[in-house]
Formats: sequence, C-alpha cells, structure tokens
Amino acid sequence: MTLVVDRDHGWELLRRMLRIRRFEEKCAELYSGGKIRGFLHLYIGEEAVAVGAIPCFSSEDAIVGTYREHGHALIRGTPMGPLMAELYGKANGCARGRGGSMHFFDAARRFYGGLAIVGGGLPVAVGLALADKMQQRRRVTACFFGDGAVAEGEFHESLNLAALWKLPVLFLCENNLYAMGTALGRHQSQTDIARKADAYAIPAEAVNGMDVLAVEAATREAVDFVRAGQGPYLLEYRTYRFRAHSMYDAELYRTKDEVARWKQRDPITLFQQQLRAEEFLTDADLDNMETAIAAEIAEAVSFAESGSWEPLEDLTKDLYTPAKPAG
Amino acid sequence: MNIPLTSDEIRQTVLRLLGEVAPEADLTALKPGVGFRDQLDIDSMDFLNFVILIHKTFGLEIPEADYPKYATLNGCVEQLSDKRAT
Amino acid sequence: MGKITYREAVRAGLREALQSNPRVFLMGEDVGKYGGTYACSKGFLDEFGPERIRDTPLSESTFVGAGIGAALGGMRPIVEVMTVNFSLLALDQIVNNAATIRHMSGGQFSIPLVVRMATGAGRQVAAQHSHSLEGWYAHIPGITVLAPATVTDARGMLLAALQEPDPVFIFEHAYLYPLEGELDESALPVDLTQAAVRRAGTNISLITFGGSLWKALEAADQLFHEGISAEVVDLRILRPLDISTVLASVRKTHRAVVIDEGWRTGSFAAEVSAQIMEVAFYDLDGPVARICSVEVPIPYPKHLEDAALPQPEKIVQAVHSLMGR
Amino acid sequence: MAEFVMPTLGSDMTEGTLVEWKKKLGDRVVKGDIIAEVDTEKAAIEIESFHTGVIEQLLAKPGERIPVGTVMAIIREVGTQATPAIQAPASPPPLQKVSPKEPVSPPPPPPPPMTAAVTEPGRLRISPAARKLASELGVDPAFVQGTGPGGAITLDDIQRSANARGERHEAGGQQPSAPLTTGPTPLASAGEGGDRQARMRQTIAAAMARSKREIPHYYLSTTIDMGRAMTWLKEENIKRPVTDRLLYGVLLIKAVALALRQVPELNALWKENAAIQSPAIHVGVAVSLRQGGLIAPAIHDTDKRSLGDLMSSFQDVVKRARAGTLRSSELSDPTITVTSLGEQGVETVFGVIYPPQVALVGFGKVVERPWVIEGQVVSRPVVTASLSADHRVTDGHRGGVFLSAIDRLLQEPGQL
Repeated sequence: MTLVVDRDHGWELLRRMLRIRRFEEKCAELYSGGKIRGFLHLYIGEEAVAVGAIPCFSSEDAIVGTYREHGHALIRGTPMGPLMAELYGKANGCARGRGGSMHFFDAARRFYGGLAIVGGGLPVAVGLALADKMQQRRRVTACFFGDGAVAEGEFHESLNLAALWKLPVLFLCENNLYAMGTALGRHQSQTDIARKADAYAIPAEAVNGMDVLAVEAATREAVDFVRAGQGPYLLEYRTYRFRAHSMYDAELYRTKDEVARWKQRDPITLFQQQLRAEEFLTDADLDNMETAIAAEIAEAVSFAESGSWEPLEDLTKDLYTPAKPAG
Repeated sequence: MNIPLTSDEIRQTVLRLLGEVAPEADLTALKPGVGFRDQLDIDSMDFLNFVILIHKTFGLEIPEADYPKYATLNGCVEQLSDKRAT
Repeated sequence: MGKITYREAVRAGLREALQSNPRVFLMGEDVGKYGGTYACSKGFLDEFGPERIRDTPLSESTFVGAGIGAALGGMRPIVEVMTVNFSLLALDQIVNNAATIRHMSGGQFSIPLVVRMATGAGRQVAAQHSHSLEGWYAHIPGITVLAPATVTDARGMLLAALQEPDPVFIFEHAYLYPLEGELDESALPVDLTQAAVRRAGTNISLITFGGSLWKALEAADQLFHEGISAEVVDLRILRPLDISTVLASVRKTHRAVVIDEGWRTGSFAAEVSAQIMEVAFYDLDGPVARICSVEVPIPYPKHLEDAALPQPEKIVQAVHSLMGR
Repeated sequence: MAEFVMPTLGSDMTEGTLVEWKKKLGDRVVKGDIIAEVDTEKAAIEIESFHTGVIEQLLAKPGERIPVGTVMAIIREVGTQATPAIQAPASPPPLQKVSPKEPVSPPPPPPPPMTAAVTEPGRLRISPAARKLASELGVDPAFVQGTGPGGAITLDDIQRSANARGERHEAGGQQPSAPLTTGPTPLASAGEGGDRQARMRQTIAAAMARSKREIPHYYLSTTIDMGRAMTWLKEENIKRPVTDRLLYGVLLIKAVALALRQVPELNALWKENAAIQSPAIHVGVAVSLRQGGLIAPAIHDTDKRSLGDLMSSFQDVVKRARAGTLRSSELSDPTITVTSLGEQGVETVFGVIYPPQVALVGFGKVVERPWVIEGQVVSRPVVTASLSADHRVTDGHRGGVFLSAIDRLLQEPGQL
C-alpha cells in the first residue's frame, strides 16, 4: 500500500471522493422525487478512479466520457450547480438542460461529455489526439469507457488506429465487472482486459480501482508516457459499482453478498482508515468536510431549483452554427 | 360507440343541416319556436331533403306523421334529444 | 379475450415461438440474465436455457451479422437489438447482407431472420436514446418492416414474421410496453399485408403507425366533439406499404394527415404523402398534411421533448387548417 | 473504321487527361498494344487499343482533359480503304461529348412548395377534387370564394356556390316565366353575378313577350278530388323509408304525362308554322329559384318511369336547378311544362306557355272543400288544375279531354 506523502493531498483526495459520493446519493434521492428523469447511472463505488485519475491531466488535456460521468465532470472542475441544473433539465445546466444525466459537456474544461452510445467515445478520443499530434501540441486525450465497450468493434478499431499512428490518447477502462446486466465472464472470452491491448502493441496495466493512491500513481505514469509522445497507453481500473446499472434495474444478474463483499473495499472507507492510521484525519476534520460538502450540495440544488426552463422558441436554436440559418 | 350529444351540439348540427338545404337562408335570426316554412323560403321538397339529412346524420327513421314535430328548431332539438337517449 | 400489456403480449409471442420450434432462439443484449431491457424475455433463461436464450456482448454489428449467418445455417434466430439507436452500428450487416444476399446471389439463399428493436421517444432519455428511424429501414428493399401498435399485433406479428422466409424487422415503440389493451385472440395469427382502419370517419383520414396511433385516436376523439368525423388508419406494415387501404380512405374523405414520429424531412410520412398525391390527386380537397418531429436532436427536458414530438393537439390544429376552420 | 475512345477508369472517374500518345499517325497497332497514357486523379494509366489497324487520326492532344467515352483517335482496320482524311480544322474542334455516362445535371430541386404564397397571376388556387366537381356541376370556379388553406377553393366552396348560385337573381313575379333560351344555361356565362341576373331576366322577358305575342292562349280549369290520391300517398309513404318518400307533386306530373298519351297533340313543339308532335314525353317542371327567377328543366320520358324513379329525378332536377348546374339538354327539350304554385297559396294558375311548347298545366293548392259523393256532402281535399294551350294547335275540346284524363288518372293513384 503506497503511503500518503502529505496531509493536504490526502484530505484533497478524500474530500473529492466524498463530494462525488454525496452528490450521487443526492441524485438518487432527487430521482425518486421526480426531479431528475430519464436514465441515471450512478458512480457510487468507483469514485477512486475519477478522483485518482482526472487530476493527473492538465487543463489543456481533453476528457471524453460515458453516460456514467457525473464524478468525472465534478473532478474535472465543472461547478456542482450547473451539473445539478443539467440533471433537472434546466436552462442554467452545463448543456442548457438539453442533455441531462448522460450528456454533461464543458467546453472551457475540454470535457467532451457524456457520449452515451457504448464505445461511441473511443473513435472521438482518437480523433482529438490526432488533431493534437498534427498540430504538434503536447496534449493528452483521456478516453474513459466501461468493460462493456471492449466488445464493440469501435474499441478494437480505435486501439489499432491509435497505435498505428502513435497518437497521444490514454485509454482508461473502468472495469466494474458488469456490462449493464451481463457479467464480464459472460460477454468476454478474454476477461483480462489489459491484455487486449497487447494485440495492438499498446502498453497496458491493470490497476486496483478501489485504491485512489494506486489509481493516481498508475495514471500519472501513463500520462507522462503518452505526453512524451510514445503513443497510446491503456489502464484497466478494476472497480465495482455499488448501485444498479441505472435507476431502472433489479440487479438480477449479481448476488447480494457479492455486492456486500465489494463494499468491504469501499474506496472512501479504506482511504479514511489509511488517513486515520497515518494520523492525518480526525473525526472533527471529517465532520467539517461533510458539512462543507453538504452545503455545496444544498446550494447546487437551489441553483437548479431556481433555474428556468429553456423557452420553447429556442427548440431549434444551435442546431447549426449561427452563420447558417437554423433548421 | 354513440356518445350522447348535448342539446347545444344537436342544435348546431340541425342548423348545419338546415344550411345545407337552404344555403342562402339567414339562420342567425331564426326563431326557434316558429316553423321553418313560415320564416324561411322552404317548400315541401326542401323540407323532405331536410328530414332525409336528419335521418342520415342521426340514424333515425322518421314517419311522415312525425313531420310536424320537426317543423321548428325547438321541435327538432326536443325530438332528437330524447330519441338519441334511447 | 382479456386486457394485457403490450409487453406481456410481446413476451407471449416470444414464448410461443420458442416453444413451437426448436430451431428458434433468442439472441441480444441482456435478453437472458437481465430478462430483457423491457422485460420481454423475463424468465426465459430459466425456462429455455442458455443455449436458446443468449446474452450477447455489446457488439451489435457482430450479433446481428451472426443472426444472419445462423439463419443461413438453418436456425430460426430472433435477434433483439435493444433499441433502434444501437442498431445504427449494425446497419451495414442489415443493408449489405440481410437485405441483399438473396437477390445478389440470384435467389440461392434466403435469410429467415427476425430482428426486434424498441424505437421512439417520450421517456426523456435524451437525443442518443430517442430516435425513430423505422422510416430508414422501410427504405431498404429486401426486408419487411412491421410496426405493431396494438396489443394484438404485438402478440401476433412475431409469429407471422417467423413464417416469412426473408428478413423481418419489428419496431416496438418503447412508450407502448406498459400500456394495456384488448387482446383479440381470434385475429391470431395476424395478417402481414394490410393496414387497418382503427376508427371509421368521413371528413378526414389520419394515417399513422406504431406509437403515434394512440395520439391519432385521441385527436380523432377531440375532433368528434367538434362535429368532425376523422378516420384513423394504422399502417401496421411499413414495407411493403398497403397503400390501397390508405387510398380507399382518402378517396372517401378527400383529406389526409400523416403522423410520423420521425424527423419531417425525408420522413416515412413524406413517402406516404407522395404516394397519395401520385394516385389520388384528383380526390384531394387540400394538400396532404404531415405531423412529424421537429428537426432537432430530441432534448431531455419534458417540455422541450413534448414540443418536439407529434401531439394530438398538433394533429387537431392541422385538421382545422385543412378544413378551413 | 474503328474509334478509340476514352475508357472508364474507375467507378467514380468521369474524365482523364491525356499524358502522351504511344503511337504516331500511320503506325500499325495491334489489339492490346498500349496506345496512350492517361492520368486520372488516382494514377497515370496506360491504355490499350481494342482494335488492330493503322492509326488514321489522332483527335486529342496531350494535356487535354477528355471526358470518358470521347473519341480520341480513328484506327483504320487492316484491309479497309484509307478514308479521305477528315479535314483537321484549323483550330481543334471541341471534342464533342458522346459519353453516355455523362451525368445529366439533376434538374434544380423543385422550389419548396409555396404555402400561402399566391400562385402566379391568373392561376386559380383550387383543390384537384374541387376542380373536378366544378367541371361536373358546370360551376365556373373563377367566381367562387375560397375558404380552404390560403384561400384555396374547396369542395364545399364549389358545392355551396352551386347551391347558392341560382338565388342571385332578383325576385321574379309570381307568373311562371318562360324557361331560358336553349343552349348552355346562361347561368354559367361569365360576367358578374349581378349582370347575369339581369341577363336571365331579359331572356325570360323575351320568351314571355314572344309567347304572348305569337301564341293565342286559351285557358281551361277543373277541380279534381285528391282524396284517393292523398290517402294512397299516406299509406305508400308509411311503407317507404324516409329517403324514398314521395311528394304529391310526383303524382301530378305522372298523371299529366300519362294523359298526354291520350291527347298527344298537346305534347308538341311549334316550329316553322307547324306543330310537330314529339315522339317522347318530357315534362318540364317549373322550379322556383329561391330569390326569384324560374327555370323548367325536363324529366325525360316522364310517362315511362315509376313514381319512385320520378321522385328521385324530380329531387335531382330541383337540386341541380337551384345549384345552377343543369345540363343544357335538360333545358332545351321539355315537350310540356307543369307548374305547381300551391305552396305559394295560389288556387288557380293562368300560365304563359313556354315557346316552342304548345301547352302548360298549372296546379293550385290542395284545399278541403265540401264535395258531393253519392248525394252526400263530404269534406274532400281538392286541387284546381288549369291548362293554358295554343289555340293554333288544339281547341278547347281536346283541352277538356286532356284535363278530365288527368282527373281520372288521379282517381286511381295505384295505377300511376
């Protein structure tokens, strides 16, 4: 187990994970209250990945995500208010309310969103990296995808092209063991996802996705590799989602005790214990954190509640760039 | 399924049918209690056509003996309301 | 007869198919352990076993192509693509193999394949999960395209499709699954050649299919109370289109509104309108109106999604303007 | 002679650039020899000749862009006469494009359909179904007010205008006036509605004046017991659904038609100073047009038709008369006219004959009158039938026989 070097960094990692956890819990609550509609895919249990990985990228780098992207957007820096407003579908949402839970976008932070078709983001990430390479920009594109995506042709086509053209893209597989309702072993012949990268001569590594420090260390190393122009790299974060695939799911595909077993490896609980062991964390510290986070969430909710609906007349606005007439 | 029409809807329909028989007649000033033939330039041919339209629209068999009951707007509405209710 | 939900009707059709023919098997995303995204194959894994109820990886192109291959190889596959949104990844297999091989091989092979997928919007799941693209599929010669809108069609169309020697695509509007309806057992197995007049009328023909049928019927109800008698025609089959039933209706009413949840430009409604114009031109008392989706990616917020989709009020308005009211 | 043309070099390639000729004028070339090198966007390609012979002419020059299919050289096949050299014009003729695959530029996309915009001047906005109905009913759409989308004329508009059109004439007098002259009904003539009414009036006036001027009318009338007829009619109508019910007017028309069989002289037309009996009996029925004006279209072969058939054509004729959409033939050849003014309260009609007819029968209103049957005074519904006849053609005696024939016929309604 890697050691926490200094307290502030330890606090920052814990605070971020808690921030995601509480935000997602609030979402579940608001969903059942009918405030959030449509699909909602929660990130609870996988927080260590986003918290450990995303800060390794510079503000210049690009992030391409999936429909389970609340945590990524929060850590990337999009304020909680616009995210909550987007979940409400309000005009002050980060995509003006048009996308909802699966489609967060933030151009200022080069967050190319939630792209909700499984595997759909991979080719896009390869393209972003191609543009960087052709314009000699030392930037990295992070491409998050789930274990389900490795079954899509786009996964294999993207890895091949990225390797062929030595493109600065970092493939980040969040393997939470289930593609919606199908366990990894029932949809992959080769379940060691990192080994799939060998077929395309892409260096790859499996990482304990429940250990935020391990995620951070492995990701920092991979980012340096890619930023040095040595071509793509793949990390397989082995993690687990404690909640259903989405808010419509009876979880028939896994057993209760399996979930319970994984909860013993809750990344937040584990990290708290480590901080306490290294005397970096007291109950009071934790309470302060939780209070601050709760306040942030409350403010985000009121920001969303106070937001207005986009006027009907704007239905076709921004279908094309303004120079061209809409429609 | 035969949704029972309100009396106002029946009145509207009767006026519409009357308009088809006598398109240029001014139905706005029609007195509901007075016979059509006294207010409008309608002859027996027009009245027969009117009765035929009532028959087709409301699916009712109207014996000649009942013609007088359909001579006024009120008469028509009254006849058509209870008849449709059966 | 009795009231069942559209979902249960689909499941009953699937079960009967699986029970009646050992060559029939169901393949698709989460059809097994998960019981189907819309629970249309709930309990099937236990009842029929993993050999005939196959969960697939998320590889639409491959498992649809595999369905084609299995059909060529003598099986009777039913492939479930979760939604039409994900079927885009399999369009190459559908257009270039399923629809083409028979003709291109000079009639040597036939591909007895049924593909089912959900379609349509209305559940606020935003643009990438809310497409209505049946019209694209109805453009492809070599396949049959069905749009069951009623419980009876949902129950009967699959079985009828399994009698077809060539590929059949069944589009089940996602909004319909939970809705209850009257199952008419006497109509089984259903016919796959004719449109159906769901409500007779004399002043105007409302022509539609799939999920929009119920909006057309609601509009017809509103119009009835205004003294306008609207006839509602459910196309049921998009390819081959039964235009004669449509023309019989338009020749009677002289007016037509086509309702289609696809985007207006190049929609299936455009094709229906063109065929009406080409054949019943001299029976038309006004231009054929179309009520389609506004041409935008379907937005997540309810008020915008509702504004984008066809609605009964929009149908009624179109009828009013056509009738000069 | 064989032509060497630019071949297709790829499914998406429409033209190539000649890099260089590999053969000179007069050279022998064998099928399969490389004859030229052509450059496409993709690559430079050597092209073989498909003919064996001698190069007669080279029509293309290196560097020229040549569409697929264009003749580039002429090869005289071995053993054929050298053709006189085609005069190479001073400047190379533009290579005419013969390539069948020349994609014809698609016609410009049709302009988006104009919705409310007015179509170009003179072109009427009218629905196809309405245009068809207008021609069937003889209505001129130019004068119809459109209520459809964008002011377009609809079926209802045509139907409404047809129904209303008859009414646009100023109120005519009670006197039945002559039918309008023959030929297409003037109602359909162009011109404002107003002056059409005036013209209708003028025509009626001319006919009536001529009738009074030329025809020495004599008048007879008789009162007919309608008891049996009315009773029979009541029972008959009970048996009939509302759509097939009869009006008593039909009995009168049929009686007149059958009576004419007994007195055919009254069923004649006066032409060139002589009455020509008509082989067929077409009774013209005078139809009052609501805002005045009159028209008397014929019901063809009136005597040969059943009461039910007569009733439906009677209804049809009245409807079309009032819609101003009668066929011209119906106006031109009634052989006698019947007019019934009972509903207007008239007891006896002293009508004016419609030239060239020679008789007119009028009926008043049916009234209850004391009536003696077998010495008993009873109350009976009676009607006064009157005959106006042309004394040049018939005398009162024949007129009387005719009227009593009508009377007798009405006493056996079942036989009508």
